[in-house]
Amino acid sequence: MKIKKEELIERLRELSRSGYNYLVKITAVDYIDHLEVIYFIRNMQNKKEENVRLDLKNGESLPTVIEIYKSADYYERELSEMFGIAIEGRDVKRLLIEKWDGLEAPLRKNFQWGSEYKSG
Amino acid sequence: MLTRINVGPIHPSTHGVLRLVVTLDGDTIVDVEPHIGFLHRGVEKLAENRMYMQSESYMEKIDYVAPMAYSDLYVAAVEEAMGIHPKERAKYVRLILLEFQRIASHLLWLGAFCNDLGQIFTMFMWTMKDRDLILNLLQDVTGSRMFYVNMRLGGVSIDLPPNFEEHANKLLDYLEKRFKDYETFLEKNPVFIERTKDVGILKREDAIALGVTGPVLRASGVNFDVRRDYAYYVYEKLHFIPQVQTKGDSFARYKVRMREMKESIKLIRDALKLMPEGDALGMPIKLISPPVKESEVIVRRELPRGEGMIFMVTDKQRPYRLAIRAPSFINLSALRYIAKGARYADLFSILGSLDLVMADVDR
Amino acid sequence: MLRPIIETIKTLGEDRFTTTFPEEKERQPDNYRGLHRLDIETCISCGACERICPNKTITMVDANTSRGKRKLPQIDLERCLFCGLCEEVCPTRCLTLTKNYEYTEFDRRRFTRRPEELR
Amino acid sequence: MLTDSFGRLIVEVIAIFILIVFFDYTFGWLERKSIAKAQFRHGPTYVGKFGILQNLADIVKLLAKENIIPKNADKLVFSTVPLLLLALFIFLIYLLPFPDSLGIDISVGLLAIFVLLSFAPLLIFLTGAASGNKFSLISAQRSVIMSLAYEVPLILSVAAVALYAGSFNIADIVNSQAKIPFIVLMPIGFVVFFIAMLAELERPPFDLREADSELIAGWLVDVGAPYYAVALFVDYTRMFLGSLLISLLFLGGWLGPYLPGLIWLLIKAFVAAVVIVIMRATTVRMRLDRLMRFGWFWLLPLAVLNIILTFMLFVK
Repeated sequence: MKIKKEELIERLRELSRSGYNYLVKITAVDYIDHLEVIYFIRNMQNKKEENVRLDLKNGESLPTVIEIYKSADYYERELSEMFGIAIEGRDVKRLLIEKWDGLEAPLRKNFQWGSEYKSG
Repeated sequence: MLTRINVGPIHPSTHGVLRLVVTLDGDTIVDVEPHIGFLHRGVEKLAENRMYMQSESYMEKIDYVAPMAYSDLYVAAVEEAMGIHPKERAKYVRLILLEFQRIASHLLWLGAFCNDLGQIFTMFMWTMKDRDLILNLLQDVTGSRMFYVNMRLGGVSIDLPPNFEEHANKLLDYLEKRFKDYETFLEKNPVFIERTKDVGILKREDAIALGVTGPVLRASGVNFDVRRDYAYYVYEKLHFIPQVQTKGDSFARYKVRMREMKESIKLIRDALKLMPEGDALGMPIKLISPPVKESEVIVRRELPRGEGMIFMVTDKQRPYRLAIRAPSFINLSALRYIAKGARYADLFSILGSLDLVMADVDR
Repeated sequence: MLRPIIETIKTLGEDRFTTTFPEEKERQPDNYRGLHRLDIETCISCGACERICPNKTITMVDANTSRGKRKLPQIDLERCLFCGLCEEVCPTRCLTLTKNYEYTEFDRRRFTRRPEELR
Repeated sequence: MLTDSFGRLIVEVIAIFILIVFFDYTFGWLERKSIAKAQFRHGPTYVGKFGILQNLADIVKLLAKENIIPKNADKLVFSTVPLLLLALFIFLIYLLPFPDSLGIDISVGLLAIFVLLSFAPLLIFLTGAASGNKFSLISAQRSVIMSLAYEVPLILSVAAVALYAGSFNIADIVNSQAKIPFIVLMPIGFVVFFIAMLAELERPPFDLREADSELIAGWLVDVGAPYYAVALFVDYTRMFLGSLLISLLFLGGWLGPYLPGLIWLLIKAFVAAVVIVIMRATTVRMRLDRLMRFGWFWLLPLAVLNIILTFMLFVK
């Protein structure tokens, strides 16, 4: 389901109360003009899944959901490192690599890398 | 007084390159902070720059203990994107090979786990021998010992050799006998019981909240297995029972994996009986891949370490975005909560029982 | 405590499983993927192997053959993953992977194998 | 007269030292080979026949390396204590009686040995604490805490032996086993002594000081290669001492038919050592707090029970 950024916390809290208590993954897709953030959540009782999607403008920040899903910790850190999305409401440390040699957000489409690594 | 110890990145029981900053109060752990990223290779980005079938061998290197499981996950995602359904026999062939891969992976874990508990490589060498026999069998099928690259769209690259069934049954009989020996060797050892029972307890609610997967989740009493709940291939035709323990300690995690290996033996036996004759070969590799039908795919597979998921946004010849949910990654994030309050020596019992592959964590 | 010790003593009587490597070698199946072999005569210089290689292992270089100067694949073994895609994509089956898997060099540059060396 | 006894002393010192080196070397090879066999491996193969010279090659390699003393280490303590430890164990072996009146036969040998033996954890503590590494420090602490758990049962189980023999002289103890070795007479005492000895020898399941998977190498984590060679020598000498004590106190020492006494003693010592090696190949490591609990709740009552039984059954 597609929601707005402001509704995120509210909707996720609602869902987690109604049984969607397991966070499978948080990921994002870079569509160059905007980012889409997707929360995959699952109901552990009846094994139903729900995707919560929201669009982010470039440079916009994302509220943390760590109070609802404890497992969001690493995913949010990964998101902020890989896509350069700032996370509101918590202190986000670098997860994988302390410094990318001036290059930020490696999974963004504008990430520059040597042409010799491209193939095919 | 608190002491901070830096464990790793080069340490005998961090299984690769994991750095833990451990804060100790006497012998009790106050906090564990994992520092990861030493093995980061950016597989997701690499896949964005390669054609669909080129990335398969990269996917295998995500989890070098069970490579075939990952290549199957990736190829299944590509198949779904292109609307290709695997052939009937290919489903059986894949299932058999994947279950063999699962046994091999769990065997390596068992040996490494005993090492973490302080054994001098005895169990490790025993399980390595058994794993080697499985790898020899897989080598006969695929042509390589570790990185198989044998999944193709709609099937496998090489069909099972004619004498495969006989070899496999012989190997399974041998493995069944060995598992009994291992159970006596470990469970009759009071020191092993002492080191694993009531160590690193992860309760059911915490397990769900922390999002752990696979054997770790099942050891905490959550009856969830992708092989049953999102049945793929022919798992629903075979009598498959997910192994669940309720205690949630290191011993329960050991027990789940031990039982899973036995369950896999049963699965392979059933599959070998039911396997239809015919053709299991998939499409050969071409310079141009078939047209993509779906714009977004979500594929789940039960990898040996837990639930693996691929979310792929497709483009014409290559993925636009490939997101991999790595089971070790999320299991590692639970370490901090499990290890709190444990003894320093138990940190490695817990770490070992989570079955981490650092390449899988860092991707 | 006694049962595990008996298990250990039982294994003392069993055969060794490891091999003393340089003297005895592992058996390999026919479809083993080892070092590359190029049949220069049948190669049609199509460059499919270069394009399919996920790791830029293969580059087409000029080589002198009996039929004059042609573009033939050169292999950088430092980058090779032995995935076997080049073998599968080769239209004339001239680039194959052999059973030989031993390659050690004292000089890194020697890992780049010219087409003439791929035998 | 004086020169005569002095000359004999020199010969004895050299003979026993050769014995120590012989045992250490053969045992080192035997341990590697037998553990390899238990793990489907070959073990050392290339240097010498069946790899018998592999250990020599290793020693040469270790001694040829640079000796590094870490910056944070207390240099004096760090560089002398391992040697002191070696000297202690060699000296302890000199205190043991050997057949054919080799070795020093003092009347309170048993007491002297166990008093001096309890210095070893302290010396290990000193090395560990002096190296300025946190892993070593933890190991050093463990060393002292561990000794609380096993020293008391160890001495109590030995006390039962002394009680039965009516002497602290080890030669007398051996001679009083002429009919039946003590392992048959007091099996409980033997089990307690064997387990406590495993802890003393730093052998699994009690190798907490050198815990490989937790503390990397414990108190040896920062020592340079030559000192590591010394530590290995200490380890095997300690092993020799332990297996000698087991065979002298419980297996009847040098008493045995047909073969000369020294050969019997060595055979028994090797048997005890191989049993310890099989234990090593089998079990996983114990935890410190569990070891304390085990020592005080199981070993100590058993040792006391053993003394009471010995007193009731045998001592007139």
